Amino acid sequence: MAPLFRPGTDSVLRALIALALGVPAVSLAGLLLLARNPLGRGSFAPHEQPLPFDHRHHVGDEGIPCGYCHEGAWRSPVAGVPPTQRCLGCHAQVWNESARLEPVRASGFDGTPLPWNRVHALPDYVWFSHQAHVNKGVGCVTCHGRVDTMPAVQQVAPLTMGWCLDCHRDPTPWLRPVSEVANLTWRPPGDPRETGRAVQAALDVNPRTDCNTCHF
Amino acid sequence: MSTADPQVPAPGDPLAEHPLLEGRHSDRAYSESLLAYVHSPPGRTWWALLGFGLAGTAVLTVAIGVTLFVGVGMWGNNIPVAWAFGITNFVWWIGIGHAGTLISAILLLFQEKWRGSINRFAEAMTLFAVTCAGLFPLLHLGRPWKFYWLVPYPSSLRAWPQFRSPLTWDIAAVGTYLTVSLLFWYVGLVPDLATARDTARTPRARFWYGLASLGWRGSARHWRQWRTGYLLLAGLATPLVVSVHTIVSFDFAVAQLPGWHTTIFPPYFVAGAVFSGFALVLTLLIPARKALRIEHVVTPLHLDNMAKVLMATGWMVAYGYIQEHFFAWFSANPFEMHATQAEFFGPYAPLFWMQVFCNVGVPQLFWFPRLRTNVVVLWVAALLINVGMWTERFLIVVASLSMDFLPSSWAAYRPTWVDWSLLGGTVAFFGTAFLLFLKFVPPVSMSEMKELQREVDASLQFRREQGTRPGGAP
Amino acid sequence: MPLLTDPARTDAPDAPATEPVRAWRSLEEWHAGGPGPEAVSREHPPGAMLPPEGVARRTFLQLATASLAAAGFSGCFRQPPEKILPYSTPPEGLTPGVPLHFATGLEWSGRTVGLVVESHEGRPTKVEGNPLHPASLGAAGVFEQAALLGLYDPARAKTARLQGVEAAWSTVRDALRKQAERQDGGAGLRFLVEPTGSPLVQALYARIQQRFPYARIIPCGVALADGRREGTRLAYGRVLDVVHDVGRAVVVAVDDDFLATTQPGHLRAARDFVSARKPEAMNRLWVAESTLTLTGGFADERLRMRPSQGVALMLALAAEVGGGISGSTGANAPVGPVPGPNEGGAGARAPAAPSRAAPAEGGPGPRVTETLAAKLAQLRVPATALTDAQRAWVRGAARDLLAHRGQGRVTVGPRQPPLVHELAFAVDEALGNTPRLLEPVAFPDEGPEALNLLMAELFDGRVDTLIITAWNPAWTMTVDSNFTRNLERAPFRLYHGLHEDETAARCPTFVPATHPFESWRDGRAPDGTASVLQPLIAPLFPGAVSEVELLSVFAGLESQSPYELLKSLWRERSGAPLDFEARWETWLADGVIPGTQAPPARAVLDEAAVVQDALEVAGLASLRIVQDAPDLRAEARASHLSKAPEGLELSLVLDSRLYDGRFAGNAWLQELPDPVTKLTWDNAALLSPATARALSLEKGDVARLEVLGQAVEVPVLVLPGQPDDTVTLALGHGRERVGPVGQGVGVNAYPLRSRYMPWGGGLGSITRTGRHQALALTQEHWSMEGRQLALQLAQAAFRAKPQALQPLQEDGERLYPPAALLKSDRHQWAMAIDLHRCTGCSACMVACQAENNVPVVGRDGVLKSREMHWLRIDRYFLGDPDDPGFITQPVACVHCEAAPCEYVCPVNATVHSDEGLNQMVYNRCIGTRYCSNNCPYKVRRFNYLEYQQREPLTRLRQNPDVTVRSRGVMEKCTYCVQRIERARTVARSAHRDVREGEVLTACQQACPTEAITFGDLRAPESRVRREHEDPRHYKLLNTLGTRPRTVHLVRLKNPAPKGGA
Amino acid sequence: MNRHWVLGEFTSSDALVAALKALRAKGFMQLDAHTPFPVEETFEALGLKRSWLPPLTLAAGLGGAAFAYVAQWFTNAVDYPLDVGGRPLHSVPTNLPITFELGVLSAALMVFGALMVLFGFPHVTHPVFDVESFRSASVDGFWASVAVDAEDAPAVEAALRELGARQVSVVDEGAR
Repeated sequence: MAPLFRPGTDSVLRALIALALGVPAVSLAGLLLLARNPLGRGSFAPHEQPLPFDHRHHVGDEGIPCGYCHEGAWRSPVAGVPPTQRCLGCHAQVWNESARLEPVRASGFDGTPLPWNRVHALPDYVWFSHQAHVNKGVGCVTCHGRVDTMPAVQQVAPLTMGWCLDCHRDPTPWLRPVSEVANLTWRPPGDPRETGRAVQAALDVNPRTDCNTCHF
Repeated sequence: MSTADPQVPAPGDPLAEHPLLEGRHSDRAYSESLLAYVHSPPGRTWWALLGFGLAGTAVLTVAIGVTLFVGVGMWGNNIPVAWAFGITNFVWWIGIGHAGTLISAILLLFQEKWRGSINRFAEAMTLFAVTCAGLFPLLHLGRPWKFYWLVPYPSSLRAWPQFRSPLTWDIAAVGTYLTVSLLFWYVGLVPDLATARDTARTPRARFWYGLASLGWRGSARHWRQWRTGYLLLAGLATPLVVSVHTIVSFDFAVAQLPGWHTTIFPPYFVAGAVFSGFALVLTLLIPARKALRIEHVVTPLHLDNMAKVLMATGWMVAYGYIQEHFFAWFSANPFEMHATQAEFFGPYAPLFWMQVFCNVGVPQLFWFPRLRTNVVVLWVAALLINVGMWTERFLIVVASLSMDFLPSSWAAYRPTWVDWSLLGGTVAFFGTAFLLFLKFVPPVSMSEMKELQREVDASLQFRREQGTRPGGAP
Repeated sequence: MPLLTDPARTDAPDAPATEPVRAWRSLEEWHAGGPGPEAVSREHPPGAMLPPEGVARRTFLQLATASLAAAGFSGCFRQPPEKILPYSTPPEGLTPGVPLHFATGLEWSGRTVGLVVESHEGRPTKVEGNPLHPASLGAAGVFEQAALLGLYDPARAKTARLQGVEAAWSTVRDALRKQAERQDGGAGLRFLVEPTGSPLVQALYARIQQRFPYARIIPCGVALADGRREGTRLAYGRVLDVVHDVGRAVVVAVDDDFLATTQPGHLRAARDFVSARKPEAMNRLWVAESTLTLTGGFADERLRMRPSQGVALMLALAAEVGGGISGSTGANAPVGPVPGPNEGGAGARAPAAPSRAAPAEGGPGPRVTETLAAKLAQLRVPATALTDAQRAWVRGAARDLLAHRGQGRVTVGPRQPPLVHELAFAVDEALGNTPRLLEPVAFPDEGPEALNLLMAELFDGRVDTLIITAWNPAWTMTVDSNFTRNLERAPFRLYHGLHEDETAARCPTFVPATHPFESWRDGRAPDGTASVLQPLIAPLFPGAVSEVELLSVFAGLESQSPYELLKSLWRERSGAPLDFEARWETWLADGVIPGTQAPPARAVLDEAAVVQDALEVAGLASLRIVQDAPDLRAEARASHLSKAPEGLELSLVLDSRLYDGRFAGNAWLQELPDPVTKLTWDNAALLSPATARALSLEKGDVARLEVLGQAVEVPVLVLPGQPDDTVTLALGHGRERVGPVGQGVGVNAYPLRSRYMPWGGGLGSITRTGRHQALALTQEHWSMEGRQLALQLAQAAFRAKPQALQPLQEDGERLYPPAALLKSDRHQWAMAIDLHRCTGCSACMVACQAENNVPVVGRDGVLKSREMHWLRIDRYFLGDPDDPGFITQPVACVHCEAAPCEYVCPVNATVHSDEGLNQMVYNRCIGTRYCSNNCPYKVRRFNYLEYQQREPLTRLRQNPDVTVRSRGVMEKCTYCVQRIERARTVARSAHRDVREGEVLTACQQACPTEAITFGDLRAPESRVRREHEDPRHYKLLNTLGTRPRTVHLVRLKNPAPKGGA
Repeated sequence: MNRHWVLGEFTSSDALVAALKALRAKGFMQLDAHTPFPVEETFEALGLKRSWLPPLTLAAGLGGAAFAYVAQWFTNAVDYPLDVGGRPLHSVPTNLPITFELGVLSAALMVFGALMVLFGFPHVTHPVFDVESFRSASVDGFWASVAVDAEDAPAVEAALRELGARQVSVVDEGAR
């Protein structure tokens, strides 16, 4: 008589069972990993901007300090993007003919804002204050990376809640004297923790990990 | 094999008036009679019922869609009554599930022979009921697509669930309950699927039952492991079934709301669960045994026993009611006392008295043996009890919430069409699943029937020898 | 610092001030379809405009079909691409992300309340009181705060019309210029305006009158039917303003709800009154009122009276007081009519002949007192006019007034006829409680009679040009004035309004008005103090024109911008000092122009007239109430027009939320529960339980009210404390052209209003229609069920046994280790709510709504009891259901230290902070709603549906510091944690700690009576700590062991000693 | 040399048991029985040893429970301690329900998994299914099977026949 099942059916069945168990497990693991790496986070991806503004040139070569354009960081929750007039402050004299700067001049004259693309975007339910961090010895470079080496700015930090918590739970390795906050190349002399502790004591830095610190 | 006529009972036979099995049947007879429905094409009524079921299920899907896409605001819930139909249905369905596990697991441990004829029904019921129940906790969330936050997984938020909350316990309890019930049911089913395979009339049937039975060949080695495993599962399911409704009751008992905050809840909920479960088993079994022509294995004895269980658990529930309200008064806590008073005379009083009638009054019928085996009475009573138990849960959830501590925030609750559709829809879905079960799965465990027959034969044999021995029983 | 200048023009004088205009270019361009929504949605801290999870949610909707879980994951990794739009030229003094505060103000019914408005990158987001302004003292009422929503109302009128065809403002202006070039001296030119205190507008009127001697400027508005105004004329010979100084030892209010939001200056009145009501030394409030009001709830001795009984009551009071004064002079020999047998105290204490007066200390010279008192003492009230209870109340009040000569005040509501006011002044004068009278602040100061004249002129076609700047006269005019029909007879009629409302529909020429926050103006507080009202933002709709601009065309001053006009006006007013610019800046910054209070009016009571009038009325066989009559001589004429109400009596009132209907399009106010009835979105005919029983009407039954052939059908609400046989109905509802929000909500009561009965009178009939309508009440249950929730004690009782509250103050036993919170070195935030100071005015509710982006749920939402107010005001009735007292109790999250909501949340979405805050983390919440179930205070609110409005315009208003909650998320009071964190950031960046008073919660800030206190419980000096230790404090539901951080302080009452004097 | 199964069907369990005993006596070791329902006697007849399931299950149960408890303690008390309603960070009672449930769950999964492994399931292609008449094994046939090398098959057949098998057939594993 004809056998009930062709030989090899067992192997097929077992393979199917293995898949049924394996696929969900693997895909879940995949998602967890994705959430943790730049691919999912969209960091390390240079952002196109309406005009080719190059931090390498302005910060690196010209040595313009962060605070010159992003002064808000010291006295406001938002660091802010400089108003067009500030660009024109220099570019009225230098490169005032350049075609690349046409949008800037246009904006300067008819008062329309330049539509920059946001690079570091936190969700709207997160309250982040530059003021609070900058004045407590957290350097720009700590979160924004070596902007002076970036042709187009890209996000280097994951900006995940876990990442925030790491520092809020133990800030010492990341602290620096307020004077060095805007210094992109500053390195702590010796053990970063030592410096950190000193700064922490001096500035009375004690970050909180309560939800309301960032969410309300 | 004994050839004597078992219809002539030996004196002192406990199975005398209602035999466990009616008539003496050969093993093959059992296989054929119990598989007859599975192997023959379904009748008109089956299709008609299935039609109804599917229609209802369609309504269910619509209601679910609305809930998910427009929002849980499509339900009637409000503040203060933030839980209503959703949780009521959840508790009700979960409770119903309990009968299955109780019958199959606990009665197995107690070596109650009569379980064999009904445990498969009951377990199937458990599965479908728990599935329906599982729907509601998900749907009632404000943001169901975030349900996975209830599970501890290493997220980039570094945030974890909060394990002091009974809701996290629920997830574990219901999940476990569903899984274990499924395994228990399937393990018990495999040998019978093999029988179905081997008696199948079409190659297609043979193929699918072949797959489902995983290659069961009745080997003694397997039987031995199978039996141990089955017992182990029963052993696990028994405390599980108690724990599940206990935990469900914690949802309420842990909160400090008057009408929720009471220690009687765990036992009272478990009893209530079994109560409603048996009621539903009866509701389904009574028509099913006729339709499937399996009265020879599901005998008046089974009905009689179940009626007794109903009465017993009914009394436990009654005790729960008394306790609840007695302590409300005894505590002299103004809030508790007001809650009780509101239940007796408040806006929901009619429901309360109806519940008392269904859950405490109706079971008293079963003091009379005649009524215990009268299928009509039994069936109607079971229906009433189902309704009564749903009402009980509704009152616990809604009535308590609608009047709590600050009178300023008291408000009534009105269900919307979505609420009703979800309730009706799950019932329809349950019915559909049950119809499919009847059609495709051996409704009664054949291997157990055969085993049981063998034991019955043996005991009769033994008794007859005693009876014939001189100086034996007069 | 330099502030906004005229938004419409960039050629305004001082250059830096023009910046905000440019700043707002982006928005205007956005209106023109330029790059906009981003411009407003970014450029400030995150958490502003997009809903939290908004993205995740939409992604979810797309992917849900595929799989829920997948959708859950997606959306949370990447943020959607966003734009940053920096200023082209930064406005001076503005740092993006740091809000600015501008002093301005708001005027209605001729009085101005000084305000401070918070502005984020040029968007006004929150209205607060101006501590320097006498009418505000830092508080802001519901109308002032909700006006902000009106600014961003998408239903606002956008374009002008000229004779029915859409036209630019410039076109209309040219047409008006032609009008202005008329040579007839303005014979046919009429202005229908609202009385205003604005010196600038008044100057423009004067200028117009100069140019057109025959033109007339006629006042219009519901509030004109003001008995007090006429009263002053009768009593003092000319119209005067009366300042509500109720901060007295004894206050007798006759039908005067001086705490009501509808009364100009109520903020100051509330503060004055409550300040004079210290728990240790309390004043006493006597209220006789024709419906249950906030003032009545506050009363120590409350009396129900029908509106028409005001006269009788006041006559009796006058007689009593008069008798008391002259009686105390030890005279004998009663003169005048002998009191009837069944006349109560009025006759009991016989009046004395004029004789030497006992010099009442603090009072005026003996002459007035003595003779006046004697004359008053002769007054008589027919026995039938008052019940025994009412007579008793009168005797008591009189006794109290006499006992506190010079420290009392008798005040009467504007809805009472002039005579009552007249008598009240007399009584006050007699007692030496000199009323505070000012030369009128508002202009025009004519009464409604001017309108009657205008109607006649219109009818005869003598008006060719009618310029309407008053709010919606077609809606507010009495039916019998036939305004709408007469209006048609004016060939050129222009309406200048904020909306295309009922009047605009009847005016072919229409000019959209700017919102007060969009235009330059000035105004005067009730006490005359002037302030400059500066705009916060350029007109959102470029077509809008300010009243000043419009009038300046007729004044021939259109060459100057309102800003210039205003500045030059004040330059000359201030005598053009050298340092004017500096002063100007200070005035703008302070919001007050010092030294501009109106001087007290030199006015002498015309005793003879008063007594004459009084005797005339008292002499009449039966009392007839004549309202809105220029003088009593008109009574005879009036009397047969309005029959003396026997049987049911109708009483029309201004709505506590919609005023005369101008706020009907304001969702905040529509959903704000009436402080007394807790009714939202609707108006209802209020009946006393007895009357309702008699008419067999129940809550929600629709009844048909008929007066003089006019009828309205309105649902009934049974209100304990309502006088019997009196039907109270609020005006302002049922608007027909008001935009989506208020369209057809409620019932229009204006048809029942007539010239001679502006506030009602005899009610023709009330019949049941058999229909039923559900009423959107936020509080269905009115009794405390004997629970100790909102506590009120008699002062004496409390004094006798202050420790009586002990059991309500201690925390229950606890199995868990004691929370170490209070021992920690962190701030420990806490709140105290003093029921003794809470009037229930609901300003805190609106403040909370504005500050925290709290959505409205609409009428259906309230009917499903899903309202979202974080802060609610519970209202319980005490005592006899027919004549109860009531108490208001603000309840928000009390931030329990052992919070029941927290341990039931499965996802840690609500947990405790180290500073004692019960934190609600929206973005973590999955919406199980278990927390709400377990919250004994039921203060948690759930977003059952997507309640947040997402139109760009409404988004502009939202507070960028507070997350906008999406569907499916729980929310509740956060103690304004965003303000705490702002303050902390500033303080910590300056390397110091947050100081006492640096953090004010929105509700605390808005409260006119400072009933709400917030601060650090650990700071030894903090006020909140003092209140937490006050013997009057108690913890709501403390037996549950929740350890609330918000405590309530019991309200004390000071009832008059029972029995003899 | 591939192995053969000699299958013999008996009409009753008693007959089967007897046959098995006999066969064992004859020294056939690789015996098995196939019955429609568990027949205790066959177990002894085949001399089956105690099952390993119970200890396995116990271990799994305890393991699951332990994991559950540790997970709760770690997440709520160690990794992100939060003040939740002033309750203790680590409280035993609140952790018990989940501990218990996960214990049961893992035990149950272990039982099922172990059964599948012990049975070698799914195994739908077992040679015995080639015998058409073997279908009765799940209905009312009581079968004995002897696994032997090819050359011994005839002997076994004979043995079964004389023990009263209703029918006997031989399956060759390598047949397919």
